[in-house]
Amino acid sequence: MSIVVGILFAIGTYLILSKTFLRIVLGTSIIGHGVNLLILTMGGLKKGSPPLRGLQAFNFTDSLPQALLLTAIVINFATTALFLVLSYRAYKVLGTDDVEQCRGYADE
Amino acid sequence: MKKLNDVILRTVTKTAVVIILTFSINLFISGHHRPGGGFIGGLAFVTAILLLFLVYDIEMVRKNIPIDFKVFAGIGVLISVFTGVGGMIAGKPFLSQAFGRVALPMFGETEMATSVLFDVGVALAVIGTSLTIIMSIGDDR
Amino acid sequence: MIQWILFTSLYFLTFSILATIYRLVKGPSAPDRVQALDALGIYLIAGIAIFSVLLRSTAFFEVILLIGILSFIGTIAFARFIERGVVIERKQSD
Amino acid sequence: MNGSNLIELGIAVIILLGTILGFLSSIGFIRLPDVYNRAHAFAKSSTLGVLFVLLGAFLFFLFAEGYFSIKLFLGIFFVFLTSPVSTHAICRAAYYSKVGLAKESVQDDLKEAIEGYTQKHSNAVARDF
Amino acid sequence: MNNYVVLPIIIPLITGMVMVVFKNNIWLHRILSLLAIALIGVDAVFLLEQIKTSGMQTLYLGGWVAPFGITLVADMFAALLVLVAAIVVFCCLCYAFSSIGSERERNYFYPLCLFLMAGVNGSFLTGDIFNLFVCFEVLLVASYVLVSLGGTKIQLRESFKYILVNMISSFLFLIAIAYLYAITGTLNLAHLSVRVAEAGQGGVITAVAILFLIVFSLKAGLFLFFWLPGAYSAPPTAIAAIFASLLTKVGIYAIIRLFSLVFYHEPGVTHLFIGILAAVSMVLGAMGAVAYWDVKRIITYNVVVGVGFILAGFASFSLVGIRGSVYYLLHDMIIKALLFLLGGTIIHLTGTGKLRDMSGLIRLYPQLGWMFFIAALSLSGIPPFSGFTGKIFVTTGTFQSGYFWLGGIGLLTSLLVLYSVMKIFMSVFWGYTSFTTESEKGTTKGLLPSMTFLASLTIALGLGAEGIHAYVDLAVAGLLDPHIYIDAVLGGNGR
Repeated sequence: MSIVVGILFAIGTYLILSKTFLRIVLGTSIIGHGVNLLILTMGGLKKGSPPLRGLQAFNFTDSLPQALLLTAIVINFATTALFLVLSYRAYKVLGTDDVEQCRGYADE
Repeated sequence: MKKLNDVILRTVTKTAVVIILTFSINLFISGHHRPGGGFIGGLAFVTAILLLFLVYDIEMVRKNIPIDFKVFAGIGVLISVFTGVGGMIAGKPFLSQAFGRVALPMFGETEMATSVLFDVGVALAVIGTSLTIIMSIGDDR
Repeated sequence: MIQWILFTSLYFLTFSILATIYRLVKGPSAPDRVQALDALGIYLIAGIAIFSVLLRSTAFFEVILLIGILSFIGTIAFARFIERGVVIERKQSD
Repeated sequence: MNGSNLIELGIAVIILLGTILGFLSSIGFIRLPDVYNRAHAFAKSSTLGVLFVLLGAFLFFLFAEGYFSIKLFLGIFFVFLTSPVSTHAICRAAYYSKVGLAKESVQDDLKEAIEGYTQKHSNAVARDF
Repeated sequence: MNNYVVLPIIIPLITGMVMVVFKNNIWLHRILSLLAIALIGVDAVFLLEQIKTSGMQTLYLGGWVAPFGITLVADMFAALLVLVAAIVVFCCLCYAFSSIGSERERNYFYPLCLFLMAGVNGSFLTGDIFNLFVCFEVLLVASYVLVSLGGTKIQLRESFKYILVNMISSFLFLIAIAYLYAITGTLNLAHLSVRVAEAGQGGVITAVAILFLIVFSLKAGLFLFFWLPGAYSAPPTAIAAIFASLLTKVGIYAIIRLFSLVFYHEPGVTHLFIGILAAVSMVLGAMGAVAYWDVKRIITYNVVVGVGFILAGFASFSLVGIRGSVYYLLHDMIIKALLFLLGGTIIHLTGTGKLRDMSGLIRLYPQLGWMFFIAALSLSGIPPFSGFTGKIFVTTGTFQSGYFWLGGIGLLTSLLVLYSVMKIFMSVFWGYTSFTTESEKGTTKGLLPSMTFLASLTIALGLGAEGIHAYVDLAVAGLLDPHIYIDAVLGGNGR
């Protein structure tokens, strides 16, 4: 799992460092998935009995990271969607999807 | 331009949308004890409407579902927050849940919890926001 | 015996998925790749079904239906895009 | 070997059959020359294979566990319904975006149909389709 | 158990959503938003009194007790910040009524402000680190939309970078949370403090602490402030004022809270690091402020200087230094809003942001000019105004704990800040009056009252520093002694 997290981070970083808007948005999305996986991995496997009555398992996954994960996914979903809409509008208004051309200020 | 001839797609869509809607309601209801719930149910609902968007077009869907989805989202969040406030009015901490058993006429005795109401709010909010986003991307001027 | 058969079928499925991925990477045109993605979804459904038989658990049925729905919608959206250049039409011309 | 075991064995064989069908179609997926042929390979045998697998799972839970899963039934129905349709949509998209046919193809009915249509409505624009 | 704690979060949420539902009635929007902010202010005063009489107030959401459920904690520090934030947003909204334009008003400006407010209050009041993240995201999403609202070219360009930077810092935040959870197995701040104290702050925890520091300094504009000038000068005045006075302060609050409550065991490493970052950001911010000849730029770089100064006081980690930080934080929120509003008004009046293109405005607008003069003096800490108390405490604190260089840099930069703001004053208001009333681009009608209120507030805060002394001291005591916080949150079962 950790290796997959690393691969996701690498891909995401590569995409963020590229030039077009869409690739950057995709890169943030992929890094977001990597982070979610990292949280899940960090939760780990617990020993002992689960905090629910009537279950006899001895190894179980921690449920708190999953709750965190759900929240993180929702937030990630919202921000990515917003980012996508915004970059689309930026593309429409600025007429370019190249980050290099969005640099600096017109009046300086 | 002539209308595109996609009878097959349209015929299948009519059935598929019904299936997806059924499934989304199923997901939504099963959320109290099993995987599912407001968020996922709402998203499944959105996929159904998204399919309609894909196969037909925005104007047509808008004509048939004349709801402003932003209002939808607002009402959803209001419902969710007010279920939390309900606990406050009763003197308990914010977001306290209450549940009891209610005898419904057709389904027999059913467990009713205020968290279901909270879930309804979440589902409405999800449907509203996602459809607003989809529309605002698809709706380029 | 049953387990053995199921594992064999999982092997077959793995080969099919590998073939699909080959087509996904190689595919000379966009429709090829979309087709491969659709195929991937379908094979995934089959794999999950086999797993749920293996584990004797009914928990995965939602996943089957969900992947089916998502892959269908994704494919339709891609097909729309390839065919007309837009995914969602504002007003369908007639 | 008693009855229920026999049933389970039969179900396993059905699943195996399904995956073999899927495997064959995936070979076709690699080997066939162009999009339309590959779509044909995929849409027919692979859908059938998955249907076998899902049917096997459905029967398994019906007989071995005594559990009639409406969700799985819906899933089977949905896959059965949508898989050919999505293939159809892709093929249409491929044809209208002018992905070429393989060299070995001998017949192109749709082209004749389109030409016939445009000749009939000669004032219509060529982008009609 | 106190339901007042949650009110600052849900009041703006509810009113914002009501506004979304009734979206066409602008007057309803205005009245409702003012009402909501006023309610938050009243609620914050209530909280202040309750905390003063009976200690910290906590609320366990849904009745789940501390280490397991979601906890909201209102200590003195947080309540003070909530109060000041409410005041500032109130003034900015009053300013916005006559300046923001009906296009933006109709595009959900007021609901977005209220959501921002909900996020800010939530991150002040939350008692566990994950909800800190969630509230951060709420306020960030609102701010993304606010930055890009209106959709001019500059706004879209800057908001793209702003969102990218903030998303990446959010991911880093999540990564840090994941590591922290893996090490300690809890996310409640009080519980974290207990666990870290038990296990000792080893190298790994210090590394995680530095990761947190990087995240929050990205958000607060401490050292990693490269995104800040662009993002804060793009949106319209009222929005920029809200951003400058609230968003960076949330980051500062998070740094102070985490490093006083959880990671306080290794001040030699972490707090020295904060001190260095603060010094560097002060120097760089002052250089930027001196170098530019553009009103908005100068003011924006002053934000960076302010952030550095507050954290310099905190880095000293002494009673006096932290007291200075709290004073200066409260002052900074007000004065930055005031400065941004003033700068925006100048640009609105003259139609340009270049200092060299304008002069002699004081003859036409004497009130505006003298208000700017007051703000400039207050910003650099001249005695009768509110900046003075904070500055003197911070400097004494840094000298006391041996960071002479830090205090020296602080004094030096306040001189530079004075120069940079006086530069605006001299070139904009002084000199030959080139403008006539005909050639002006806009009016100050409806803009002045809110600025006057803020200006009088900074005078009042300066003269009446003794009056809020009791509150600030309680806040500082809570920051210096984590056990007060822990006892209040975990109650009897704190292990």
